[in-house]
Amino acid sequence: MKEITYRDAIREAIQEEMERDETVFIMGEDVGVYGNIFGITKGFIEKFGKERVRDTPLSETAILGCAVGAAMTGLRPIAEIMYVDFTGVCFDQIINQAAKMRFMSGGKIKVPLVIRTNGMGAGFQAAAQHSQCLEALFMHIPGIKVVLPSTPYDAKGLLKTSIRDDDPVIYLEHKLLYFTKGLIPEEEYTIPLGIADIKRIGDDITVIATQAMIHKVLKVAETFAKKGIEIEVIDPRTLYPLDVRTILDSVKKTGKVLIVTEECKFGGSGAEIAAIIAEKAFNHLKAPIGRIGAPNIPVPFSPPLEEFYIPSERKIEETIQNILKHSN
Amino acid sequence: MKEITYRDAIREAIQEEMERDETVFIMGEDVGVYGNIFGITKGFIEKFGKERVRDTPLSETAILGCAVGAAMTGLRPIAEIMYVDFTGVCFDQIINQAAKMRFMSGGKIKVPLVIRTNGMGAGFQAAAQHSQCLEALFMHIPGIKVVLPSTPYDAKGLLKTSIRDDDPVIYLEHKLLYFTKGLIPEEEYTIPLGIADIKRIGDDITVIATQAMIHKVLKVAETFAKKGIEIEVIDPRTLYPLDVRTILDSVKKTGKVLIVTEECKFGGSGAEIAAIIAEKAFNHLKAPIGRIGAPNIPVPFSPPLEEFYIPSERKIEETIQNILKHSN
Amino acid sequence: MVSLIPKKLLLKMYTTMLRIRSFETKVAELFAEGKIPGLYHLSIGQEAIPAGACLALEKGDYLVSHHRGHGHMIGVGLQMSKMFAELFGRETGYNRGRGGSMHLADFDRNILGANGIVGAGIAIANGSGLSAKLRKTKQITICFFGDGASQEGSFHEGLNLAAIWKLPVIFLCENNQYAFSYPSRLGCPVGVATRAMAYGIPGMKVDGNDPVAVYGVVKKAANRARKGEGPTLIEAITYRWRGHWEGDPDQHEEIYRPRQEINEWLKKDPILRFREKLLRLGILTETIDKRIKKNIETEVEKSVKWAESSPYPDPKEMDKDVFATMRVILE
Amino acid sequence: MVSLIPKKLLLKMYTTMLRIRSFETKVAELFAEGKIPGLYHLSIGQEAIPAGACLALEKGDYLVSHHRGHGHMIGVGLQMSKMFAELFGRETGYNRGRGGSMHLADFDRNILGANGIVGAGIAIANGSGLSAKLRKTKQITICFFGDGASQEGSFHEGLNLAAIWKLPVIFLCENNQYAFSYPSRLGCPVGVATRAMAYGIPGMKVDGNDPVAVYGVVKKAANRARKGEGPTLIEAITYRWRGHWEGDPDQHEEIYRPRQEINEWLKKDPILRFREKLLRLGILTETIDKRIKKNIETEVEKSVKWAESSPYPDPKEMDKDVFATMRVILE
Ligand SMILES: Cc1ncc(C[n+]2csc(CCOP(=O)(O)OP(=O)(O)O)c2C)c(N)n1
Ligand SMILES: Cc1ncc(C[n+]2csc(CCOP(=O)(O)OP(=O)(O)O)c2C)c(N)n1
Ligand SMILES: [Mg+2]
Ligand SMILES: [Mg+2]
Repeated sequence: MKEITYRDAIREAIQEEMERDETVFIMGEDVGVYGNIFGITKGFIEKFGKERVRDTPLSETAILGCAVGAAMTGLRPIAEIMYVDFTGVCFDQIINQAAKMRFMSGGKIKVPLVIRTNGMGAGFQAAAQHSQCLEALFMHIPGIKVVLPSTPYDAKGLLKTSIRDDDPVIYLEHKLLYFTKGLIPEEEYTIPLGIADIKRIGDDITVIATQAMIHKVLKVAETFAKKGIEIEVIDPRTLYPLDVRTILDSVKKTGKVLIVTEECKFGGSGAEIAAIIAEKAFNHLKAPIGRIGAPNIPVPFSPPLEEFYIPSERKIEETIQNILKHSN
Repeated sequence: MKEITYRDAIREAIQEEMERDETVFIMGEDVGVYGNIFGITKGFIEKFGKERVRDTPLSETAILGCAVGAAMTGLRPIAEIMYVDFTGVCFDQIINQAAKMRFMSGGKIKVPLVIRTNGMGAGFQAAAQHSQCLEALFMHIPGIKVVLPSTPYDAKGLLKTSIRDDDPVIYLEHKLLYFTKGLIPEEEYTIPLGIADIKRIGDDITVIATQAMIHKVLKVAETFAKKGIEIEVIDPRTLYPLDVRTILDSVKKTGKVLIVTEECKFGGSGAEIAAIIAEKAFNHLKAPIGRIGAPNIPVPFSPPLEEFYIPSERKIEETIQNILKHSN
Repeated sequence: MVSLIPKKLLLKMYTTMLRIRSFETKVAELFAEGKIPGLYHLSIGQEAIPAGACLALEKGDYLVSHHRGHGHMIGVGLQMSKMFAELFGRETGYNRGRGGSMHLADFDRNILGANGIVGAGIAIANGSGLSAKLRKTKQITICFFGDGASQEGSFHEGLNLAAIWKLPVIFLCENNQYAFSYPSRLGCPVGVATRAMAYGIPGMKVDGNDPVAVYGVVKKAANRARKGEGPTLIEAITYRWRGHWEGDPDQHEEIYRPRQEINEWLKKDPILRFREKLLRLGILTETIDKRIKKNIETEVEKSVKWAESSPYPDPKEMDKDVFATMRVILE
Repeated sequence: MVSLIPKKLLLKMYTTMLRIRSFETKVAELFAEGKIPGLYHLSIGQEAIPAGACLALEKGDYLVSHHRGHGHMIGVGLQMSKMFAELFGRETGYNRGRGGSMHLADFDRNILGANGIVGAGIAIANGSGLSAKLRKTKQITICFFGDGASQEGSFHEGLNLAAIWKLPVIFLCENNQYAFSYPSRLGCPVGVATRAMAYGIPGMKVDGNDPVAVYGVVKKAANRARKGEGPTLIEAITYRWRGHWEGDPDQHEEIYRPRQEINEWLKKDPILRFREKLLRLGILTETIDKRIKKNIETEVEKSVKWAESSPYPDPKEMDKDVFATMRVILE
C-alpha cells in the first residue's frame, strides 16, 4: 500500500490506462501544456505526445461531440469538462448523444467514453456557477453511468474501470477532495461499477452519503461510536448503476436511515435513494427516512453564507440524533 | 364556461397577456409566420406585429440568452423551445443564467421570463430525442419555477400566472394533450403557482400524477369507484413550488400512496415526492410508497416498444391493487 | 466536368437519385395511409446532393447525417428493405426498430447515423475525423446538415475545431432555403459557404441540383482531407419540394413559401435535368431509363413487403440495448 | 484622434486606467494575504480597453461583462468601496455578498453583470439590446468578452442573432492572446474581427493598449448602434500581465507563456504609454499625476477599510433572494 492524494490517484489511473491501451486518449481545456487546472495531467504531453493529450479550444460542445464520434469509431476518449457547471453548454452531447446513441442504434454501437469533470462541489467560495453538485441530472438520463468517488482508493479503481467500460461514463470529481490522502495498493486494481462501499459497519442506523459528505459522516460516526452508537456508512460510489441491494440490506438491518448529499436536496440523488427505500424496505423502517442536502438556493459566495449552505457535521449529528429517538 | 382544447387554452393565455401588457412578447423558432408547430400562435403576427412575435434562427442559446437579457431590462419575454429535448443545447441559459441571475445579484434584479416547450412526452413515435419528459432536471435547479399543466383549465390559468410572475418559469406542455378538451370560464381567471389540484376526492389511496398520466389515473379511478374504492387523485401542477401540504394531507388521510409520472422513474420528480412523504408522513403510511414511471431506457421508436415503455393503465391498476392489499 | 466521369458512374448517380425519390415517395404514401408511424423529413428535390456526394466517397469513409437523411443512406448503398423495416418499427430494421427515420444508421458501413438534434452531428463528425487521423487510416468523414444547422452553436464549435486540428472532414450544408419555416436568407444572409472564412478553411458553393457539380467539389474536398490538409465547407444550393415534415400544411397551403417560388424550383428538378443531359449525351436511352425505373419500382415494392411482414421487436428485449455491459431493470 | 478629444476626457481615461490598476493590484495583494476569498481574474495590462470603451458610452447604456470584469465596472463608475465589499463577501457589496468577483453587477446603472460561464453574456447582451429596441429608448449595450469566448457556440449564435435583428449591441472582444493556457492564435487563427464577415457586420481590430483608439472605434460602433444600423464586432488586441487567475503558476513559472513574450508586452504598458503621451501634450503634469495617484491611493485604502468593516450577510436571509415572489424554505 502507498499513501496518495485523490488528485494523484486520478492521474495514475489515466496514466496507467493510457500506457495499457493506446486507443485511450485525453482531450479538454488546459489538459495539455498546462496539465489540467489541478495538475492531473502534468507531464502527460511529454509522456504520450500531443496527439493523445489534446488541448482544445473553449468549445465544450465540440469537445464532447468529438469524443462521442471518436468513441463510436474505435477509440476510448477521456473528455474533460473543467467544472461540472459547464456541462450546461454541452448538455445535449451528454444526454441526447452519448447516452442515447447505443440504444437508438438498436444496440449496434458502443460508446466507450469517459467524461470527467473537475469541479463538483462548494467550499471554495467559487459562487453559484462554479460550485454545483449536479449528479442528479445525469443520474436521471438513461444510457450513461454516473461515478462519484470519495477517496483516492475509489477514485483510481473506479476511473480505471470507467475507462475500460464499453459505455459512456460521467466521472465526477469533487474539488474539495483533490488533496485529501488515502492508501491504495502498489499493484494494479480496479473497482467494478455498481458496487457500493460500506465505509463503516454499524447496527444502529444506516447513513448513505457521497463524495465530500462521506468524510463528514465518518467523523460524526466516530463521535457516536464513543457513545456506543454504531453507524453504518454506505458510499454508493456510483449512482448508476446503483447498488440497491447493499443499501436495502443495510436498512433492513438497522431500520433507520439518513441520506446525506451536498447537492440541493430538492429533486436530488438522495430523493431517489429515499424513494427506493420507501418502496422496497418499507416494512423494515422504524423511523422516517432522513435526508440532508443543501437548501434550494444557488451556491452563495460569501464565506458565512456558503458555510451555512453546505450540510454541516452538526446538522448531520442532530439529524441522526433525532432519527435515533424513534423507538425500535 | 366554454369547451376548449389545451392548445387553444395556451393560445388564449398568451394572447390575453399580450393584449393586457405590452411588455410581453414571444420569440422562438417558427412561432411567427408559421404560428408554432401546433398552431398556438397562428395569426399572432397579424394581431401583435412582427416586433412582438419574433421568428428566430435555429439558435436556442441565442433565444434564451436574449430572453434572459430582455427580462432583466424591463420586458416579459415568452421564449419557446420547440421540444423539451432541445433544452440540451441551451441548458446553461436555463440553469446557470435565468435561474441564478437574481440570487447572484443579491436579490437586486428580477427575471420575469417564461420558457415554454412544446414537446414533452412520448406516444407519437417521435423516438429518443423528441419524446422525453425532463421536468426532473429543472425541478432540481434552484431559481426556476416548473409548471406542467394537464388540462385546458390548468394550462390557461397557470400560463397567465407564469407570464405575470416576476420569476423565471419553465412551462412544459405535453404533446399528447394539445387536442384534449376541457371546460374553462368565459371570464378571466388565473391559478396561483404552487397549489396542487385534487382532481378527484377519495379516502382509500392517494395517487399523485402529472400531465398525461393524470388522465390515465382518472380513468383507472373510475374503474375502482365502481368497486367502491375511492382514489384521491392529486395533480401538483407545479413541481416548484411544490404543494407539499396538499400531498401530505391526503397521504395522512389515506395512508397509502402511488406516484405516477411518465418520465424515467429513476431519479425522477416522483422520487422527490416519495422522499418527502417518506420523511414527513412516515407515521401515517400503511403501505410502501408506490412509484410508476418509464423504465431507465431512452424512448424507443417502434409502436409496441413505445407502448410497453409508457406507463399503462393496466400497470397503474395493478399497482394500486397491490398497495391496497396492505392492511390498514 | 461530365466528360471526365465514367459513364457507369453517371448512370449510378442517376439511378441513385431515382432510388432516393422512389423511396421517399413511397414513404410519403405509407405515412399518409397511416402505415408507418413517426416523424418524416423528406428530401425530395434534393437528391442530387447525396447522389453526387456519396459517390465521391470511398469504402470505409464515415458519414454523419441529420434528420433529413434518407437520401444519404441510399446514397451510400443502404438497403431499402432494412430502411423500410426500420420505418415500420420492425426488428429487421437497421436500428432494430429502436430508432426510426431520425436515427437511421449502419455501423457496419461506418454510417454513424441520422440525428434528431439539429447541428449535433457536426460536432460528432469531428470524432470520426479525429479517430481516423489518430489511427492513421486515411478514412474521411462527410457530414451532412442543413442551412438551419449553420445557425447553431455546434456549427461554429465544430468547424473551428476541425480547422484547428486539420481534421479530415467534409462539412456539406444542404441549403434548401428554409429551416422549417425560417428562410436561410434571413438566418444566414452572407451565405453559408462564406462562413468558412471565419475558420480559415475553404468554403465552396455549388449547384446542389447538379450531381456532377456536387461530385466534383466533394471529390476535391475529399482529396484535400485525405492528404491531411483539413476540412472543407461546402454549401450546396437546393430546394425541398415537400413540407418540412410530412403533415406540414405548407405542403398544400401557402404559409411560408410562395407558390411561385416552389414552381420555379420544380422546374429545376435535378432528376429531369440530369436525365435530359444523359439522354443528350447518349449515356442514357429511353429503354435503359425504363428498365432502371422498372427495377427500382420492383425494389421498392419488394422492400416494403419484406419490411411489413417482418416481426416487431420484443419489448422485453429493450433492456439489453441501453448499455453494452449490462442490462437495465425492466419493471 | 487625441486632438479631437476634450482634455478632461483624456484625463478621465488616464485616471480610469490608474483606478483599475490600483484596484486590481490591491485585489491581488488581499488575495495573496488570504483576506478575500474566491476566484480572481485580473485585467492588469488591459486597462486601456475599459477606459476607452466605457467613456464612449452614454448614461443608461447597458453593459455586459465576463469573469475578468473589474475593469469594466470601474470604467463605468462603480464604487470601489462596494466592489471591495463584495469581494470581502459583505452585505454592503454590490451583490450583497451573494456573487463575488465573477458576478459583480449594478442594476441601478444598467450594469448587467459579470458572468462565470464563458460566452454566456454574449447571448444575454442581445436581450438588453432587443429590450432597448422594443422600448425605443436608444440605449445601446456593450458586451465584453475574451478571445476564448469567441470559440464558444454562444458567440456564433449571439452575433448571428444580433446581426439578423440589427440589435444595438457592441461586441467587444478583449483579445489578451490567451484563453487560460490556450493561445488565441491557435483558437482563432483568422483573428476574431474577421469573424464579423460570417454575420455580415463590421469587424474592427484595434490596439487594445491605446485607450483613445479604443474610444474611437467604440464611439463609431455606438453611433451605428444608436442609429439602428446594428451590431459591430471589435477586437481589441492586448495582453494580460498576470496569471489566468490568481494562483495560476504561470505567473511565476514559464508554463504556457514565454517570458520573452511577457517582457515584450510589459514594455507596451497602456498606462505608461498614455502617461507619456499626455505629458508630452501638456495635458498632464507631474504634479497633477502625483495628485491623481495620491487620490486613488486614498480611495483604495478607504474603500478597503470600509469594506472590511462592513457586516457579513445573515445566512438566514438568503431565502429571500432566490425568487422575487416568494421565499424558499431553509431547513
Ligand atoms: C436543436 C434543435 N432545434 C430545433 C429542432 C427542430 N427542427 C428540426 S429540423 C428543423 C429545421 C432544420 O433546418 P435545416 O438545418 O435547414 O434542415 P432542413 O430541415 O431544411 O433539411 C428544426 C427547427 C431540432 N430538431 N433540434
Ligand atoms: C463555458 C466555460 N468553459 C470554461 C470555463 C473556464 N474558464 C474560465 S475563463 C477561461 C478562459 C477564458 O478565456 P478568454 O475568453 O480569452 O478570457 P480571458 O480569461 O483571457 O480574459 C476558461 C477556460 C468557463 N468559465 N466557462
Ligand atoms: Mg434547410
Ligand atoms: Mg483571453
